[in-house]
Amino acid sequence: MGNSRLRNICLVIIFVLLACAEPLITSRFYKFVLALAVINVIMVTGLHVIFGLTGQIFMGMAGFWGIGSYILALATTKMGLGFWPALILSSVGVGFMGVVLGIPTLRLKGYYLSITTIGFGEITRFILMNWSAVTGGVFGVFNIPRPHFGGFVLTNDAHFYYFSLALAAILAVVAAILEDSKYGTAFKGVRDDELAADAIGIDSTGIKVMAFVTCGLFVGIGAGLYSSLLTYISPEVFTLEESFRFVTMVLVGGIGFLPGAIVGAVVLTFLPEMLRFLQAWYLAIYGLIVLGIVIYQPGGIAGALQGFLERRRLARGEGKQYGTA
Amino acid sequence: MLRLENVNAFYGHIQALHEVSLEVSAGEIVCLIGANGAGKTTTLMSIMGVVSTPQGKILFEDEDITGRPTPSIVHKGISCVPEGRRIFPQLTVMENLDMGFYPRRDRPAEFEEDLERVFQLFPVLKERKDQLGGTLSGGQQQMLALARGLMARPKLLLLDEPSLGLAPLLVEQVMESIVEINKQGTTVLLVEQNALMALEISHRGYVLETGAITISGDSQELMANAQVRSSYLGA
Amino acid sequence: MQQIVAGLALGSIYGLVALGYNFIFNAVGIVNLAQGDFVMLGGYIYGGTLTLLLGLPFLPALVLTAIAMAIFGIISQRIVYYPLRDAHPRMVMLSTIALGIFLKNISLIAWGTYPVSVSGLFGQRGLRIAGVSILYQYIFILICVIILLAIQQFFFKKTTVGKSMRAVAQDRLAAMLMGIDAYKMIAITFAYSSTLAAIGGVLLAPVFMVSQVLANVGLKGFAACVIGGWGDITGAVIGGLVVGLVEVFSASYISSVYKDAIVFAILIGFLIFRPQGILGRATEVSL
Amino acid sequence: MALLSARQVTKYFGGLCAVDNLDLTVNEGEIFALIGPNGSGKTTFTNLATGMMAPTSGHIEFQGTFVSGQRPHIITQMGLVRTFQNLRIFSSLTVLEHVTLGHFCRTTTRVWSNVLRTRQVKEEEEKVRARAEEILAFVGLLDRKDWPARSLPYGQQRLLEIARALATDPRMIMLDEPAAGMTMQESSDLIHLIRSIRDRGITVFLIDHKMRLVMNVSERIAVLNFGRKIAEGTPKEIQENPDVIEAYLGKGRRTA
Repeated sequence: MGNSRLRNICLVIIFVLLACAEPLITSRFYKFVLALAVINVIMVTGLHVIFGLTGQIFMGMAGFWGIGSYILALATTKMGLGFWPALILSSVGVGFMGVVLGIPTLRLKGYYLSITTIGFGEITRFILMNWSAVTGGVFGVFNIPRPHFGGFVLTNDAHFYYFSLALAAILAVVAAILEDSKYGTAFKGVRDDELAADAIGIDSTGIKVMAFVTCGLFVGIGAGLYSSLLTYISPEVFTLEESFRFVTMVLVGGIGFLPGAIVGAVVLTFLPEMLRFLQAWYLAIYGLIVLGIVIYQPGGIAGALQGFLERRRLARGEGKQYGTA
Repeated sequence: MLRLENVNAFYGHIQALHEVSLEVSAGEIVCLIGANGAGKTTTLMSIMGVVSTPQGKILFEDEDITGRPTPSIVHKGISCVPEGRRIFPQLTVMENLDMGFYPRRDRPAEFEEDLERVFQLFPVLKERKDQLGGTLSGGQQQMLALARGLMARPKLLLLDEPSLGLAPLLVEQVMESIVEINKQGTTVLLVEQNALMALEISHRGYVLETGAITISGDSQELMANAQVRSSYLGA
Repeated sequence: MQQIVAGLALGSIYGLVALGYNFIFNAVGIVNLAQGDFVMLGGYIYGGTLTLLLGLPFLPALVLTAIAMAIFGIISQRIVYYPLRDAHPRMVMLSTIALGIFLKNISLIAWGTYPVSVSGLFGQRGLRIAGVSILYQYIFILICVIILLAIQQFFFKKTTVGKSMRAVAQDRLAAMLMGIDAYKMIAITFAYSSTLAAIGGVLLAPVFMVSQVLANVGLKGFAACVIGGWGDITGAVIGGLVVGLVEVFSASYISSVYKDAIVFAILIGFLIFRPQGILGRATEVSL
Repeated sequence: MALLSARQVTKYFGGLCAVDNLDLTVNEGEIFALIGPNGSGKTTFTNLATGMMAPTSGHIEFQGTFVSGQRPHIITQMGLVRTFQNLRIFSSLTVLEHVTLGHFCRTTTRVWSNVLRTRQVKEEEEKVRARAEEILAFVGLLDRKDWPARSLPYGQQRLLEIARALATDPRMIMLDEPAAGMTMQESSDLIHLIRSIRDRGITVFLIDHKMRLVMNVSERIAVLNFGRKIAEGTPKEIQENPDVIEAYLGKGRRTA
């Protein structure tokens, strides 16, 4: 796609729609799901940097998410930190995990990297479950506070939603600026051909670590908000299936196109909830839908959009800009 | 023997071949020259049924083979030595030749006979018959690719850039063996970047430019053609 | 001694699963992340349906499971691989993940959440040598795997189909130009690797219980691939044995809670420090 | 003055000796060619010099500093850059982006200033862009700057790879078969391009099979066979050397 104007227009439309959506949803449950969706938007923006732009299939999102959630939960409930310092701590903490995970990328590529990140996610969950003294084990952590501005606490879910949406918008802008900068080009260069990037003096390992750290910083914020929204967390949420779900969000949106990933996040937060009436069948159907998207619309939403614009341009009689090769 | 009539080929929505028509008669060496990306490989792959050709007609011995699956085309008697040799690196020389024999696997009795024939043409392969294909040098791999193509005992052999990446000395050897193969009765359609070389050993030639045939004729004529000389022979 | 035999038996099954990965990887250059779910499915078909429900004896049940899984392999090839054959391998990898999610949940619907327990051919009987007892089931597993490997070796070295499967794995286009029906060979490859998974599931069913957890065997098989070296047949078997031994020994000497974590730690250690595996013959795996 | 010098460099792959005790010196400002049959170790030597592989023994110095065993991007930053025998184009980037990315390793602004879009960043972007356009004009691709690189014809992709390498401000460029797949016309143009690269003060190290190109453009040639150097000298000396004719050139003069 590589078209930053199209991206910006789409981003504006999406965030305006999300802002308008809240009052239109009447069910308390779906209001909650909407807030979850925006938190997933923040996290998927992070994944977009490492997966969409830098091309590293990162399957350890649940690990990042879990660590971020627990940092905020433990910092506020056990260390007595306020919400804001705790949120910064969770962002920086997960960013640091990006360095830890980035180190193996010194030597790993492709599947090896993916599998290492799966291992990272699973080990994280294992530690959260078994290190009871700190994490509370399978019982999790209770009474996590909501964000506050001075004395004003966001207990109201609607307030919380708009607060998260504002953060999501800011982070999307940061991601978009980063993508348009020289670092964005470097990310894509490493994605397309690592060896060629090395050969023109780009430290591809450094670039990958940077992408992991950026991803971590973003996910840390989303994860912190998640703890705070639920006010209670336990380790069994942060499973491999969830990691796959984040990867699928990017995929559904179209790899490398931020608005696509964001729409993917919203859709894939709602889809399982809306399929719940199918009871036992819902995850099986969810698997089938993902399979269908991969096979029949591999470009995801971005690919469909691009196809649409292309057809319209052709219909208007504007010839292809570039010759055949 | 082989006739292409107004063949168009597409990659996605990009048209790679425009109304390509050409003919190869039995016993000939015909060469197809042109720049990289002109559609030479696409032409061969269309004949082999690897690229789908929605338009046009490809006839082999007056039988329409357009859009047939690759294996059935091979069984009709066309063999292709693809660009970049593409021998099986983890199979031994013998196993590679065995794979070349695949279309005729129902006649195992003839295997030894054919093997003897290609070993005579390329004695170096006999010395190395138990070595893995990937451990051969570039020139030997090219010999193996040719030999493997011959094991199918094709009526028509398609060769895609057999000189690519070979040292000058080896290029000569390979070209000599192509002439030898032809003398033994195999018709050859040769695709080459190295136009001078190709025209020297072939009877007739076609020039392909951005997916369309622009010049065709006798190889001697082509070598004298001013446009061919300036664009492809560097004279 | 007891642990060694148990470890080797378990390990040889992991080796089978690892071979399943390797065949598909060699044939089409992708990692089938649903391989573990194939094992689970094999276990369910054998244990849940053929043995418990229909009461079939071992051998017919084994054969039927193998056939069912071979057909299933061909179908899943048609669904998750064939439409994506020209797409980036990462798309195929993701489609196999989706298939895995689907299988896990469909098995929940079909066979429920309670683990199915299957008594093996020999129950809990065992051989007593010098005061240690070795379950017959383990010995049986080892013999089965050895026979299977011998047949496989013959098949790939001597038969034309076997050789053409290897040719397709190494260079699909070239193989097609030899007149080999590459997609048929790929379908056979999927069928074979699913059959391996099925046999793994059948042999494991009496050792573990059959449940969704059985799919974790996929991760062990993957670890075996990495430890042995990707794409290498001998490596897969060696890797499987290593994983099996590590698992059994860490369960009995350290803690059974941590045995999977230890296998994972070793896997990551290999990924980082020796990604080419023990044998180190395989060249770099890249996407 | 020696810019690149290899001393007793040996590289084994398993039991196979790809480069055998090789001594080689490339002087500052010259056009130097390395030729030899396939598999004689030319590309392996390029890989060793640019850090893509480490030698089994021996070492390579660039500007008096050891480069063998260094990481590739460090070597490029030291001023030794290469192109690839099989094109390695970034499939999602435009022509201009390729060249600006080539200059990435010479830029100084940090991530946070890029996110905040400070004045320095904007100035730097402007400078990088101007520099990239100058290089594109130099190789003759300026009118294609907004094309996706993958839609360029093959020969132009080769030029783009050279442009991308030049954007790293190298002191020496190693061209691995730059004329492979080029038409006769394009390889004639390449002769001029290689000369003008040298005229920019960049030492050129060339590997190619096209003798017309090699003999025309290079000032000194070394010939490898089975990883060993069998001859070194001017193009004229090489063409007359019986060992080289025996191992590589052949007697006929049919190849262009």
